[in-house]
Amino acid sequence: MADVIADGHTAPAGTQEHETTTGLPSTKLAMWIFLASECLLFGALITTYLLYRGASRIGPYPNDVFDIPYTSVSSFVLLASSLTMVLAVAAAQKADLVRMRIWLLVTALLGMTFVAGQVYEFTSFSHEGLKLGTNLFGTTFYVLTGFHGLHVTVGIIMLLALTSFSQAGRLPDDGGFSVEMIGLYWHFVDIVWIVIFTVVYLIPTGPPAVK
Amino acid sequence: MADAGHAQTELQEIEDTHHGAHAGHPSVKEYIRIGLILGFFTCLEVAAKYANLASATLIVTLLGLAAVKFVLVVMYFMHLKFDDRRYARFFVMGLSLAITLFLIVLILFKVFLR
Amino acid sequence: MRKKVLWALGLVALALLLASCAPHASQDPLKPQGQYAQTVKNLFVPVFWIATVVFVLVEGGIVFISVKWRHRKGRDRTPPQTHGNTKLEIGWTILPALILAGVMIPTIGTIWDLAKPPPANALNITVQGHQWWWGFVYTDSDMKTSYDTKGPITTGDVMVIPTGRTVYLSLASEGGALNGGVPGPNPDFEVIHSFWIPELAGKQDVVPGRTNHILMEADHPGTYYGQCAEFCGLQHGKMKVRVVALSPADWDTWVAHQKLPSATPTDALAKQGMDTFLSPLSSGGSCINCHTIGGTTAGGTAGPVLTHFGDPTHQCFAGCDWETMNTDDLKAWLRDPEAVKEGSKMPNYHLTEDQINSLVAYLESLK
Amino acid sequence: MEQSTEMSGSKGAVRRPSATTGFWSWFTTVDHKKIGLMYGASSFIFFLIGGLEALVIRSQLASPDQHLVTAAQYNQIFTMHGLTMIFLFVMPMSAAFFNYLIPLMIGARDVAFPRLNAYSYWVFILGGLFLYSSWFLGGAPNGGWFGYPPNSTTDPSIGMTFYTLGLLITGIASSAGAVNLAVTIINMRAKGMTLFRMPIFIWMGLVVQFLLAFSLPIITVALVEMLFDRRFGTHFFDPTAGGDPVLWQHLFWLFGHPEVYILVLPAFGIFSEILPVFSRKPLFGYQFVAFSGIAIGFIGFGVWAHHMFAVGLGPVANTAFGVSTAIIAVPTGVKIFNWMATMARGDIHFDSPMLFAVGGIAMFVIGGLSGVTHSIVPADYQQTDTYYIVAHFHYVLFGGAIFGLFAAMYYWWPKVFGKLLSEPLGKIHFWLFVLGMNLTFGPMHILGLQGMIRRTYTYPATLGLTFYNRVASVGAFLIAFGVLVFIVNLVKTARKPRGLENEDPWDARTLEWMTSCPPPAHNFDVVPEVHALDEFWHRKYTTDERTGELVRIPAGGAPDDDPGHEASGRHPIHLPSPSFWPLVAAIGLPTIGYGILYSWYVVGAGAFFVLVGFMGWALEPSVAE
Ligand code: HEA
Ligand code: HEA
Ligand code: HEC
Ligand code: CUA
Ligand SMILES: [Cu+2]
Repeated sequence: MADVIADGHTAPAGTQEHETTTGLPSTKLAMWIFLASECLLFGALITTYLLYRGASRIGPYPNDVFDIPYTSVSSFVLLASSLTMVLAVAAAQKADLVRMRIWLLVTALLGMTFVAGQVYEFTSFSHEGLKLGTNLFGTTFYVLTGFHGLHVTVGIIMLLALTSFSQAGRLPDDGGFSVEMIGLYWHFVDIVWIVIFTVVYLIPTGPPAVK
Repeated sequence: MADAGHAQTELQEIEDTHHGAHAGHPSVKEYIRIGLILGFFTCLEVAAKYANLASATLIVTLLGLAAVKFVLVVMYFMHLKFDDRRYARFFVMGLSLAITLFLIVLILFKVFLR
Repeated sequence: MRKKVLWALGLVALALLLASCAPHASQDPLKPQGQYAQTVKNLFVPVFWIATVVFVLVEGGIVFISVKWRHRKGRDRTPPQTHGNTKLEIGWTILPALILAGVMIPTIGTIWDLAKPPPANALNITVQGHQWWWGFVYTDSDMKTSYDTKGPITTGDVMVIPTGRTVYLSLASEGGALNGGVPGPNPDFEVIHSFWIPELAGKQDVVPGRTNHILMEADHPGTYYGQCAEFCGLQHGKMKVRVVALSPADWDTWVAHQKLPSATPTDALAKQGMDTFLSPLSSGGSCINCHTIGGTTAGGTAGPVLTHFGDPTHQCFAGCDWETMNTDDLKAWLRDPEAVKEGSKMPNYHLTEDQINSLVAYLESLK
Repeated sequence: MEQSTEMSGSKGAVRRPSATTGFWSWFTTVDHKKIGLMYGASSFIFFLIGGLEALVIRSQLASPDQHLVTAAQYNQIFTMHGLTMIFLFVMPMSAAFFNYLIPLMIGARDVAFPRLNAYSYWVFILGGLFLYSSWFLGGAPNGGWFGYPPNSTTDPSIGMTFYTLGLLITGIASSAGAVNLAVTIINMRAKGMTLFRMPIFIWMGLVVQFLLAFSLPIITVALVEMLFDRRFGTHFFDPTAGGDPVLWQHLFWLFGHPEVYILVLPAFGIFSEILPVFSRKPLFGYQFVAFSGIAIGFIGFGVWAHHMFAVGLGPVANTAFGVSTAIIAVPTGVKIFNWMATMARGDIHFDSPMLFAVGGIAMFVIGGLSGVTHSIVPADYQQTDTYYIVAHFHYVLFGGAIFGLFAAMYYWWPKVFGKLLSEPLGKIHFWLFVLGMNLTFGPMHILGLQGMIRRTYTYPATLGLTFYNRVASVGAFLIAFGVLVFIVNLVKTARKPRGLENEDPWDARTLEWMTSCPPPAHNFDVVPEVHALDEFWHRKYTTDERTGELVRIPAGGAPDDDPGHEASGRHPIHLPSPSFWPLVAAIGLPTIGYGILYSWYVVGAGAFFVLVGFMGWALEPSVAE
């Protein structure tokens, strides 16, 4: 690209880690705005679930299929992954690359455990007769938790990519910033699960509405 | 439009390059402590589920616990407590908009009267 | 007894014939023919004029400013560099707010007026939206028929009401009432419609799974046109409806007649038509799968009720061309519903001309 | 970028594109100006297509009982007309101007994320083509632009599946663009460009990006739910299983109403730029105008159910939403009055941009006032779903948004292409538009009040609707004629040699005019430092202390034109380098779309494209060595 000789007191476009108007790195700002907008995405999905809580006309109903201890364990796993993620960030900030990679991998592994658990849960529900199209519960449950699972999966891919890029030495500033950004995303996915776990699994649905 | 002046100073703060940035991140120990608290609250949630509470009490307890967990993760793990306040402002804008709008929607469906 | 009814019906027919001489059919919300539509107009017209005044002032202002301060050749002027004037600006924030507050007060009043429960003597009718025709079920206890299971009086395409009496419409799209109150999924009317008789009341949507209500009243006997207003698929544009308002006396006669089962034809051709109607067709299927004719074995519910198809109030049918209901149109409909109303849910049975003639004779005998 | 040495080696199998000129460079460009141009050109073509669809509508309705098109075709045409005009014309055309102008007006070299910007464009255009491919693959969407279920979930043709997927794809484009442009405005301003020195166009840009960021996720969910209902047998909107179709309406209009301000606020920004320039006066009450824009954005989230007055939400909800809807007229009125005050006592030059701006305001007011009559809830029981509504939204959309966008084209054409559009043709175009739109959409008020429902493929002769329908159809062809005049203008101008006598043809006020026309790739040789609102103007003019008269500062005498001050360090400017990864990642999305329609293998292929695209992107430094 042409190098233009001129005043250069403004940062080159696109390299937002340099001086910005607000002093905030653009990527981080973008990430927070993105997460703010994700609130509305999951808000709409959760609203749909709440609206149709107890509105299924035929079973299986939540109480027929939920295995709360099992899902509690999954929730612990995801929560733990948030902790390991933040440890990765801390390591990255201390430029401790080895620890950082280890924690990133552990986070990804915990994430995979969670997703695997979800896949297992879905199959066992499906064996119990709850399919996507069975009733409103199946419809809203699978789409809400599936959307969340998709987010976790995307996060896992990013974590794995990040680890391997770091291994290959292809991350700027030792990757500290990228780790922090992906961390933000990962924690967000975790807090969404906190809400889902409570709203979907723990709060009782009561008997199906008699219609 | 009455508090335009106030809103302006609020907005003007977006200009400010030098405030509230990076006031020391929590230590690893602190992270682990938060992690343990989160785990503990999750145990509480599950326990509450099996504690035969009245439905309304249970719902309030569970929502309360979830909110605490939510805030802890956002504040500590996502650093909002230590980071620049402007990030928090954008996030809260989205979050509160989501909560308000969808509460209204649910109210319009009379979900809370069922 | 029967003779008397027929007599009265003849009179009604005459009256309707005269009424139909009116120059235009109209479905004009600004020509209200009943108190509820009038209420809305009374609200809209003043607001419209307020808007017009604002319009004239603002547009006039824009034109005036554009002309007065336009640049003219050879006159180089440096305009005053005013940056604003807080007092003025607060003024034109508050003024519109005041105007709007003034407008909203009667608006809110009217919203609540129209949401009031119906008067005790109101006539209850359940309106059913189907793709793409309307069904009406008279649900009051004194509106039961005298035949078969003594179900409620039911009509298709035309809703008959008495003048001077509030009608309380319940809008259903789930077909509960027709199936004896049991909500049964009926795929035929599972989409949203909107019931609208502009000259009698504003519209309300007919939403599956919900029941909305409309208060309606007609001051004078006559025919009032309407259309489905919410897009509901292919033939939304031709999902029309009409309301026939009868004077109280005519209304009583009409009700008495509707309670009776369909007339059994005496004419040979019509008898043959009845046979065709009630028995399976050579091409498979049968009219009775979809249509009900009271007092016969025809009890289908997927199409309009035909019990009193020949009744003079029933001037229009689903497939007819807007206004008329003549024998030729009816024949064209039976020959190929698709050709008349693309996508119509009534199949083409490739009837022979003989079958069509006899069916028409039969249908027209169903006074 | 220390790491770049290490990274830019021969990593990867494919060489990084480097050309910035020539045909193929358009596929890899990350230059916000080129991307803006591509947005502009693509969306203008969609405008012609959407307009042709409108002409078919008007031809069909020119007389009662016509059979030019069948009911089935008509339903596809009006749905695609609405979708095209809104999602494929006004939104991307606004994006075109935002892309091109935001960096120039705030004194930046590019947007915050240039490759994300390219990605947005490619996703948008591929999404648009995806939507249009439905015509050849079994039928276009036919359920209306707000696609109410259950009609649209049970419709047997494939069209509404294309609708959900197509809007999901273009929605991704807009979301990415929204985050990008918001961050650009917040973070990439030149030195001294405080928030309250930003041009109103930038303010409106900021508000629009937030409206997009917060409303698009909602329709995304709605569309996913509808897609699942149509394709995977779920029951979100299926009343037979207990689902409630009204949920769709809430989700759609929670997006849909902010959307209409997404469509019109760019035009408001444009008006606010053009009026001061051609009145030779500063914008009257800059702060009020900025804040009213923010207020419109906020209130705009609280009025959605005014599209649902006839759904039966009950008197409480109808009262609340009627009132909130009326309130929104207040900040809008503030803008109108401030614009009028800007012009008042000015020295108004009616060049084409100004004509379109003033005409647009005048037309918008009509639409706004009819909007207020919809907020009179009981009156709306009569009006809703009639041509009265069609009249309302064409006045605000055509009068507001379209006039604004055409004003912008006339105004910034010399900036972008270094040539002025023909003034006489511009004036003919303007008057054809004014005349045409009033003939077209004016009578629709009357038609609606006479009881003509919208979305009807024909109407009976007996209802007395023929005359005004015919007038409307004539008007539509006048508009078309105006569009043709504009196209002639484009062709004639394209033939002219490049070069302006004066690089500041309108005596403008804002930063984008402080660089050459067209601007160089790096936008500014010297990024100006900003000291005031209307910085450029203040560098050209000063007020005489004694008389209060404006005095032109002799060339070169601008207060800040001190080379030693601004152009201190002479460093090379690194511009972001071209990249084809955004295109690769973008191709994945319509591929996934087709896959959902036809085969899971194709979904896999699409996902692969997305993955490869983003991996390549992540590994590639934004500035090549
Ligand atoms: C650019 C897009 C745009 C804009 C800006 C607006 C602006 C407004 N709209 Fe409109 N609207 C649409 C696009 C837009 N609309 C579309 C596309 C639809 C139909 C969707 C569909 O069904 O397909 C629609 C439908 C629609 C409805 C639903 C109608 C129905 O279907 O039943 C309503 C109801 O309240 C409404 C109201 C308003 C109001 C109150 C405003 C206000 O913002 C207007 C404010 C402006 C003014 C009032 C003028 C200037 C003010 C003054 C000069 C001050 C003085 C004024 C007073 C004192 C009153 N609109
Ligand atoms: C920005 C938005 C926008 C714009 C600009 C327009 C522009 C126009 N609209 Fe549109 N319209 C909508 C948005 C818009 N519309 C929406 C959202 C709907 C609702 C859809 C729904 O119900 O779902 C609608 C619905 C709608 C209807 C109602 C249909 C119905 O309910 O049955 C009608 C009817 O007349 C109509 C007419 C027109 C006309 C005549 C124009 C004209 O102004 C068009 C002018 C443009 C041209 C005439 C193009 C010129 C082209 C040429 C000159 C050809 C040159 C060609 C080549 C060189 C290849 N529109
Ligand atoms: C599959 C169902 C079905 C069958 C079978 C059927 N119809 Fe219909 N019929 C309909 C429907 C649906 C309509 C309304 C069509 C519309 O308006 O779009 C209708 C309308 C009519 C009408 C107009 C009635 C009115 O009041 O609007 C007549 C008359 C009619 N059918 C006669 C017949 C005859 C005669 C037969 C047998 C040869 C028959 N139908 C068989 C479904 C059916
Ligand atoms: Cu039924 Cu439109
Ligand atoms: Cu709206």
